[in-house]
Amino acid sequence: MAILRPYGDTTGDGMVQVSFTLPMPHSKVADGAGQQLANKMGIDPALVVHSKPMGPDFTFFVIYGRVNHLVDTDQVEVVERDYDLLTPKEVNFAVKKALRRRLTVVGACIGTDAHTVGIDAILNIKGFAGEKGLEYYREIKVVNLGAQVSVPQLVERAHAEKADAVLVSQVVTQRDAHLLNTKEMSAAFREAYPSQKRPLLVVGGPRFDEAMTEELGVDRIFSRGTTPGEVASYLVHALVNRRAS
Amino acid sequence: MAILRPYGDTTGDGMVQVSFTLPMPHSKVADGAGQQLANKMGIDPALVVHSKPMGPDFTFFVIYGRVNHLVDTDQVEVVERDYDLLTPKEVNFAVKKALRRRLTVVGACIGTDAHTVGIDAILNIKGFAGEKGLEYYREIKVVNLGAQVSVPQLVERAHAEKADAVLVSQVVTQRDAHLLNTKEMSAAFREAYPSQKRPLLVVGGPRFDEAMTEELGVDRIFSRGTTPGEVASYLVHALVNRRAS
Amino acid sequence: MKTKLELDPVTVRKARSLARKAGRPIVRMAQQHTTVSVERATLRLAGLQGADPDGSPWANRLMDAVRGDVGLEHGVALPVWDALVRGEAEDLAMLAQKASAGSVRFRLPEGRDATRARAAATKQVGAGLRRIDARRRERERLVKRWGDPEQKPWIYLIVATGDIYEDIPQAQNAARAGADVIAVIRSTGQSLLDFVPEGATREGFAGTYATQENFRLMRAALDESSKELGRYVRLTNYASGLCMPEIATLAGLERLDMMLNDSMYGILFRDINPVRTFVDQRFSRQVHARAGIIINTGEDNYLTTADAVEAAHTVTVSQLLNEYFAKEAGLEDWQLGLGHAFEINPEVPESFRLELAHALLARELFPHAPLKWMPPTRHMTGDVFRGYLLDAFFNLVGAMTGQGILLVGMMTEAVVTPWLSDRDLALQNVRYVLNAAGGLHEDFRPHPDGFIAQRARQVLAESIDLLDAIVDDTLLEAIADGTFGLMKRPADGGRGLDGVAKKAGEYFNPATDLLEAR
Amino acid sequence: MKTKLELDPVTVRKARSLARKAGRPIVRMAQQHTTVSVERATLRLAGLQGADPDGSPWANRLMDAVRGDVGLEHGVALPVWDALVRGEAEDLAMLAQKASAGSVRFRLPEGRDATRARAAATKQVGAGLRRIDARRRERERLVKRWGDPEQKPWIYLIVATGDIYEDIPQAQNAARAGADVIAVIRSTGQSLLDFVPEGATREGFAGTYATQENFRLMRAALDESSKELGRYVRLTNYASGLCMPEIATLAGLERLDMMLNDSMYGILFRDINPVRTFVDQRFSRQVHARAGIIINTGEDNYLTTADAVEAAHTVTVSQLLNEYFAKEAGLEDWQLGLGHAFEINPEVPESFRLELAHALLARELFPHAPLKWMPPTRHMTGDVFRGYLLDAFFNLVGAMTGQGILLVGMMTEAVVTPWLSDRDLALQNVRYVLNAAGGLHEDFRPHPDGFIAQRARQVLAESIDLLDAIVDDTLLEAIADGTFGLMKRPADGGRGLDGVAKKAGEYFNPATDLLEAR
Ligand code: B12
Ligand code: B12
Ligand SMILES: Cc1ncc(COP(=O)(O)O)c(C=O)c1O
Ligand SMILES: Cc1ncc(COP(=O)(O)O)c(C=O)c1O
Repeated sequence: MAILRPYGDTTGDGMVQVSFTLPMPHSKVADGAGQQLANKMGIDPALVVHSKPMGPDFTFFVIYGRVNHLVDTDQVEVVERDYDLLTPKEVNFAVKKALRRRLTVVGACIGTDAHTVGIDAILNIKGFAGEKGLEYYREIKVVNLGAQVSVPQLVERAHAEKADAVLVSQVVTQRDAHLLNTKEMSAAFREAYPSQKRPLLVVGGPRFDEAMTEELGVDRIFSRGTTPGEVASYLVHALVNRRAS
Repeated sequence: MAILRPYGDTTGDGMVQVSFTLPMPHSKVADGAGQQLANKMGIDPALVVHSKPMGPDFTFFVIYGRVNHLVDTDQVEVVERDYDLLTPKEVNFAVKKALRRRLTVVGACIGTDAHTVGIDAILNIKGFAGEKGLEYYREIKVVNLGAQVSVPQLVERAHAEKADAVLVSQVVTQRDAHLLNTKEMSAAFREAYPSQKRPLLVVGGPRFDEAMTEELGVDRIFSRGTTPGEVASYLVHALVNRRAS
Repeated sequence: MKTKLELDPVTVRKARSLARKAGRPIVRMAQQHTTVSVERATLRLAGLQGADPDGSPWANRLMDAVRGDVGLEHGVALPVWDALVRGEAEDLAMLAQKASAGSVRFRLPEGRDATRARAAATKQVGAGLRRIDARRRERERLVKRWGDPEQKPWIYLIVATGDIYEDIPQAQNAARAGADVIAVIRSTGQSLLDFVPEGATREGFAGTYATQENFRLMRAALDESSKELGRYVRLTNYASGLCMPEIATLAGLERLDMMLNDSMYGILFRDINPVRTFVDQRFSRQVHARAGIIINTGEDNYLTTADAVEAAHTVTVSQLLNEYFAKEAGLEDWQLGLGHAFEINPEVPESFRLELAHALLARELFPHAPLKWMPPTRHMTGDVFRGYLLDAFFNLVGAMTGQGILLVGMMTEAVVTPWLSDRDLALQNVRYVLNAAGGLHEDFRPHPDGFIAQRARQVLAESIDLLDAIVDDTLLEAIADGTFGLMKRPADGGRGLDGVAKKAGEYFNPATDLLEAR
Repeated sequence: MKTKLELDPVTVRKARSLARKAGRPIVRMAQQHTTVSVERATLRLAGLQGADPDGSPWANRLMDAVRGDVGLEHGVALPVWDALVRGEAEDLAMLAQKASAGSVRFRLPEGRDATRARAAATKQVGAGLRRIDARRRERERLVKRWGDPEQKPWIYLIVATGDIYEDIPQAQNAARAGADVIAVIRSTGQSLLDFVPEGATREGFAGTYATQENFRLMRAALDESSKELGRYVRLTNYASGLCMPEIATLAGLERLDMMLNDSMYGILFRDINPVRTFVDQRFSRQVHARAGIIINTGEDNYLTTADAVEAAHTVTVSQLLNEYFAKEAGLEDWQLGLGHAFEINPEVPESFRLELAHALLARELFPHAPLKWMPPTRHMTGDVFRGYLLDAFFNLVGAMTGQGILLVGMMTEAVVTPWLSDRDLALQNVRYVLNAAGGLHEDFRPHPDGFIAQRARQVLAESIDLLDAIVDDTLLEAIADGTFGLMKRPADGGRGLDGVAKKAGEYFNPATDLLEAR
C-alpha cells in the first residue's frame, strides 16, 4: 500500500476539497484566480463550486477536484513511539530501580500562555482519557508551576527542585508563539546547565509537530491527545537509558 | 493587485483549508501521509487538525496551513462576456434587422440526463433569476425537446426546424458524462452539416468549464447561474456577426 | 406521540374518499390492460433467467416471439405453456432459445389444451411466488435474529458509484457507520431501457444498473454486515421505469427490503407513458405486497421542480393517491414509505417552522405509515458548510416530527454523487441531532392555532380543493396539465405506450390471478 | 415571552438574598482598600495621558513617585494636587515628568492646604467624569440616529489579529456582514501588565493590546461603519487584569459600549490576587455604571475547565454574585451581560435539551438582563464541519431562549483565531437560524415537570446549597477551594497584591467620592 491517491468515491479518483479566501473583489476573474491557485496546488480539473463575496475586497472559495500528487506512505517519517507503554506500577518500579530515589518533574505553561488544561491533564491526579496523571505515580514528584511562568522562573525552580525533567506546555500558536517560547526555554537551559546535567526537556501542545525536536532544542515533543501514561513511559525510557549510557 | 496570496486573518498569511480521504487505516503513519500530501500541494507548514478513521480501511483528514503558491491575477484567462447585454426589446429588434425572420433555437437535455430545470430556466417563459426565458422573446422561436434526447433525434429536429442555434444542457457530470455527450453531439453536427450551415452550438450546465469550447467543439459554454438574457444577447451577437462576416 | 395538530377527522376522511374517487378509474384502466413488462415479469416468476450472447434477456426474446405470433393482448402464459405442454422444449430457457431462433411457432390453445396450459403455467408461476414467500419468511427470521434499528427514524443512505464492486465496500462502510438502509441508485439511463440488464455491472453513470446479480451481490454483502453489526441492514432499489414489474419481481426473489415505487414518478420525471406506468405500477405493487417489501414514493421530487411552499398541497394529494393505489394493490400501512422533503428555500422567513408544519401534516395524516423524509437538494449549493447546516435542520425536523425513514442528506448534494467521507460526516450529523435533541418533540407543542397548526390546516384545505378538481376532470387530465412538479404529461405521450395492450377476453395471467387471490 | 419554567419566586428571592450575604463582606473589603490601578485611573480621569520615551505611562511614573514619598494608603490625589497647588508644575504631565526626574517631593498636605488640594483635585477629576458623561450622551444620540439592531439577540463578533490595522478592516467587514457588536480581544500578556500600553499597536499575540489609541481608532472606524450601515455598531474590550480600573476609565473616555468585566475572572484564570481584583473590580464597575457601558461577565470560562453539567450550578451562583456586585456598584439591569455557555459534551445524551434548560434558567432568573450567550469551545475539534453544526445548535438555543447577546461561534475554534471567512460563514449560520427558526420559541413549551423544567429546578437547588456553604465559610475561602472552574486561588496568592493598600484614615479619592455621590 505504498503509493496512494485520495479517495472520493472511487479508488484512485484523487478527489479533494479545498477552501480559502483571496483578497480581491468577487468576479469572474476572481473565480479564475481561485481555480489557478487550485491548479498550482496540483488540482486538475479544479471546480470552483462556490465563490462568495465577503465585503468589497475579499472572495471566499470552495473548490473540488482531482489532485494529481501521489502519496508515498514509505516516505512518511513519523515519530513512532520508540519505548514501551508501562503501567504506573512498572513506571514506579523502573524509577526506583534506576534512580534509587523519586523522579522529579517540574511542569509549567510558559510565556503569556494561560492554558493549563493541557499540562494539568498530564500532571494532575485527575489525568486524561481515563489515565491518571503523573501526580498519581508514587515514584514521581510533580511540581506544577501553573501558567504564565517566565523562563527564568522556570530555570530557577528546575535548579531548586533538582528536576530530572521539565515539562512545558504551549497552546497558543498565533505568530508561532509556541515555537519562539520553546526555543527561548531550551536555550536558557543550555545556558544554565552543563550538557550532562541538563534536565530532560519535554514540550507539548495541540499544534506541535513532533518531528521538530532538533529545531526546538528539546528532547521530546508531544501533541494532540497525549496521555499521561505515554509521558511517564517516555520519561522512564529516556532517563533510565541516559543513566545506562 | 497582480500577485496575491490566500488570506486567513492577515495579509499574506497564505492560509488554506483542505479535506480529503486516504484509503489507509487511521494511524500515526496515516497522519504523516495526510501531511505529506498537503506538503506536495504546497502547504507548509501543514497542520493535520483532524483525522478520523472511517471504517478499518479509510481515514478522513482536515488540514490547515500556509500554501506557498502565489496567485497571479494577470495570468487568469476567463471567458469574459465579449458582447453587450441586450434587453428583450433590443434582442428582438436586432434579430429582425439581421435575419428578417424569427431566430429558431432547438433546446434539449441530451443523453440519459433528465435534468430539465436548467434548460427550462433558459427557455421557458418563467425564466430564471427574474429574467424571462427565450420563449418570451417575440423574435425567437423556441423548440424545447425536453430531456433524454438522443443525438440523432436532436440533429434531425435541428434540420427539420432549420435551427439557427442548438442549445444543449448537461447536468450529470459523473464519469465526465457531460463532456462525452457534448463531444458526441458536436461531432454529429459537423458530420451532418457543411461548416457554413452548421447551427450555432451552445452547451450549458453547472459544472462546465467555459474555456473548453475548443475541446468540446462547440461555439459557447455557459455555466453556473447563467441567465436567459445573457444567452439571448450572446445569440444575437454570434449570429449577427456571423451574417456580417 | 400524542397528536400535535389535532386534524379534524371529518376533513381527513373527506380527503381519503376524494382520493379513492380520483384513483378508481385509473385502477379500472390498469385492470383492463397488460404490458410487455408485466408479461415478462410473469416469465421471470416462472423461473426464466439469463440473456442471449448480446445481452438481451431470454424473457424479452421469448416475449417478442410470442407477441410476433399471437400478440400481447392474451398474455404470454397461454401460448408459452401451450408450447411447453406440446413438448416444443423441455423448459422455458430452451423454449426461449428455440423461439428466438425462429424454430417454434406459438398459438392460442383452446379447450382442453388451454386448460392444460393454464394448469401448467399456474403451477410453475405459483412455484415462483412461493420462492418469494420463502424470501419473505427468511427476512422475518433474520430480522428476528439480528434485530431492527434501535432508533426511529431508520437511517437511509445512498451509494452511487456506478460500479457494484465499489458500491459494496461503500455500503458496508456506511452500515458500519450507522446506516440502517442502503439504497443503490441506478444509472441514469436504466429507467428507459425496456429490458433488465444481466449480471454484475461496473459502468453505470451516477448510479449502478439494477440487475438480479447486483441485487444478489449487495444483499449478500449486507447480510455479512448485518451479522457483523447485529442489526438487520435493509437494501433498497428502484422498481421504476419501463421494467417496473420485472424489477419488483427480482427484488422479491433476491430479498430486497424496500423499493422506490411511485405511481406517477416515471410519468412525470422520465416521460414514460401514463397508461404504461399505471398498469406496471399496479402489478409491481401486488408483488411488493406479497414480498413484504416497503415501498417508497417520490413526492419529494415535485419540490425540486415546483416551489415547496406553493406546491406543498400537491405532495399531500399525491401521498393520498399513492396510499389509495397501494392499499388497492394489497400493501399494508407498514409498507407505505410515503415521500416528502425539506425543500423550502432557506431564505424564506420561518422556513424551518413551515417545514415542521408540512412534516407534521404528513405524520398525522398517515399515522401508521413509516413515511420517508427526504433532505434538501434543490437549495443546496457548493457551499458545503451551509449544506451541512441545512442537513442538520432537516435531521432535526425528522426527529421532532417522528419520521420513519430518514434519507441522509449530503453536504456535497450540489457537487458530486456522495463521497465516502460525505456519508461519514452526514451520519455524524444525524447521530448528533438524534442523540442531543431526539427528545425535543416532547417540548415541541405548537399552539392549536399558532403558525404551524394554521399552515398545516391550510395545506390540507388546498389538497381537498385540488382533489375535488381532479375528481371532476380525471387524474390523467391533471397530469397532462402539469399539476405535479409542473411537468405536463399527456396520456397519449411518453415512452413505452407500444408495450401496452388492452386485455382480450381470454387474457390469462397466472401471476395476477394468484396475486389477487389473497 | 411568557415564562416557560415558572420558577418558584420564593426560591429565587432566597438565592438573591444568599448572594447578597455572600458578597457583602467582599464589598466591605473593597471599600477599605485601594490599589495602584485605582489611583492611576484617578490620574487618567484628571487628564493625565502619554508615556515616557521607554513607554512607561506618566500615570505609572507619577504614581510610583508619590508612593515612594508618601505611600499608597492615602491615595494619590492629596499629594499630587498639593504639589500642583504649590506650583511645582503647571499641569499633571509636567508634574509627572519632574517627579520621575526626581525633582519634586511629595507630602501629605494638612489643614487648608489639604482643603485646597481636595478642591483642585475634585474639580479636575470632575471634569474627567463630565467628559465620560458627554461620551455617554453622544452614544445615546448616535444610537437614536443610526438605530439599534432590529433582531435579538445582538450578534457579537471577535477580532483577534494582534494588529490594530488588520483588526479594523476585519471589524468593518464583520459589521457589514451583520455584526452588531465587535470585540477586540487582547494580547495574551496584557492582563499581567501593571500598566496600560500607549499608542497604536501591531504586535499582539492572539489578540491586540488594549490602548487608548487603539480604542479611539476602532471606535472611529465603527462609527464610519455604523453610518454606512444605518445601525449603531457597538465596540467591546476587556476591563480585566491588573489595570482593570484604568481600562474602564479609558473605555468611558473613548465611548466603548461594552466591556468584559467579571468580578472573579482575573483571580481564577489569570492568577491575580483576589483582594486586588475585588478592589479594582468595584471601581471599574462604578465607572462603567457612569459611562453607560454594558458589562459582560465570564461564567462561560468555568465550563472550559470544569464539566458543564456537574458545574452548571457554579455558573448560576457566579451570575448571582456578579449581579450583586454590579448592582452595588451602581450598574442597572440593562447593563448586566451575565455570561453563560453551550459547553456540554455533545456526546452526552439529550445534551441539547440540557443546554436549553440551563439557558432558560439564566433567562428566567435574570429577566431584565441582556445575558451573554457563549458558543461551544471546549468540545470543538479540528473537524470544522462538526464545529459548524454545533455552532448552529448553539445559535438555536440562543433563539429559543431569548438571549440578549450572542457571541458568534467559529468552526475553527479548535484551530486558529478566527479567519475572515470563518466569521462570514458563522454569520451566515446565525442568519439562517434566526430567520428560519427565530419563531420556534412559540412552539417550545417544556412540560412543567418534564426533562427541561426538572433539570432547571435541580440546578437552581444546587446553586442555593452552594451559596449556603459560601455564606458560611466566605467567598474567599470558596475561591481558594477551587469552587469556580476548579481553579484554587488562595486570598494571599496571585499577582498584584503589592499594589494594594488598606486605606488610611485621611484617604482621599475624588473619583470614588464623585462616583458614589449619585
Ligand atoms: C479552554 C480554553 C481557554 C481557557 C483556558 C483555561 C485554562 N485554565 O486552561 C480560557 C477561557 C481561560 C482561555 C483563554 C484564552 N484563550 Co483559549 N482556548 C481554550 C480551548 C477552548 C480549549 C483548550 C483546552 O483546554 N483543550 C483541552 C486540552 C486537554 O487539550 P490540549 O491543550 O491540546 O492538551 C493536550 C495535548 O496538547 C497535550 N499537551 C498539552 N500541553 C502539554 C504539555 C506537555 C509537557 C505534554 C507532555 C503534553 C501536553 O496533552 C494534552 C492532553 O492530551 C481552546 C480551543 C480548543 N477547543 O482547542 C482555546 C484556544 C486554545 N484559546 C485561544 C486563545 C487565543 C485564548 C486567549 C488568548 C484569547 C484572548 N486573547 O483572550 C485567552 C487568553 C489566555 C492566555 N493568556 O493564554 C486560541 C489559541 C489560538 C492559537 N492557535 O493561537 C484557541 C485555539 C481558541 C481559538 N481558536 O481562538 N482559553
Ligand atoms: C432537481 C434535481 C433532480 C430532479 C430533476 C428534475 C428535472 N426535471 O429536472 C430529479 C429528482 C428528477 C433528479 C433525478 C436525478 N438526479 Co438530480 N439533481 C437535482 C438537483 C437537486 C438540482 C438541479 C437543478 O435543478 N438545479 C437548478 C438549475 C436552474 O440549475 P442548473 O441545472 O445548474 O442550470 C443553470 C446553469 O447550469 C445553466 N444551464 C444549465 N443547462 C443549460 C443549458 C444551456 C443551453 C444554457 C445556455 C445554460 C444552462 O443555466 C441554468 C440557470 O442558471 C441537483 C443537486 C443540486 N442542488 O444541484 C441534483 C443532481 C444534479 N442530480 C444528480 C443525480 C445523480 C440524479 C440522478 C441521476 C440520481 C439517480 N441515479 O437516480 C437522478 C436521475 C436523473 C437522470 N436520469 O438524469 C446529481 C448529479 C451528480 C453529478 N455531478 O454527476 C446531483 C448533482 C445531485 C447529487 N449530488 O447527486 N435530480
Ligand atoms: C420514486 C422514484 N422512483 C425512481 C427514481 C429513480 O429514477 P430512475 O427510475 O431513473 O432510476 C427516483 C429518484 O429519485 C424516485 O424518487
Ligand atoms: C470575563 C473575561 N475577562 C477577561 C477576558 C480576557 O482575558 P485577558 O484579561 O487576559 O485579556 C476574558 C476572556 O475570555 C473573559 O471572559
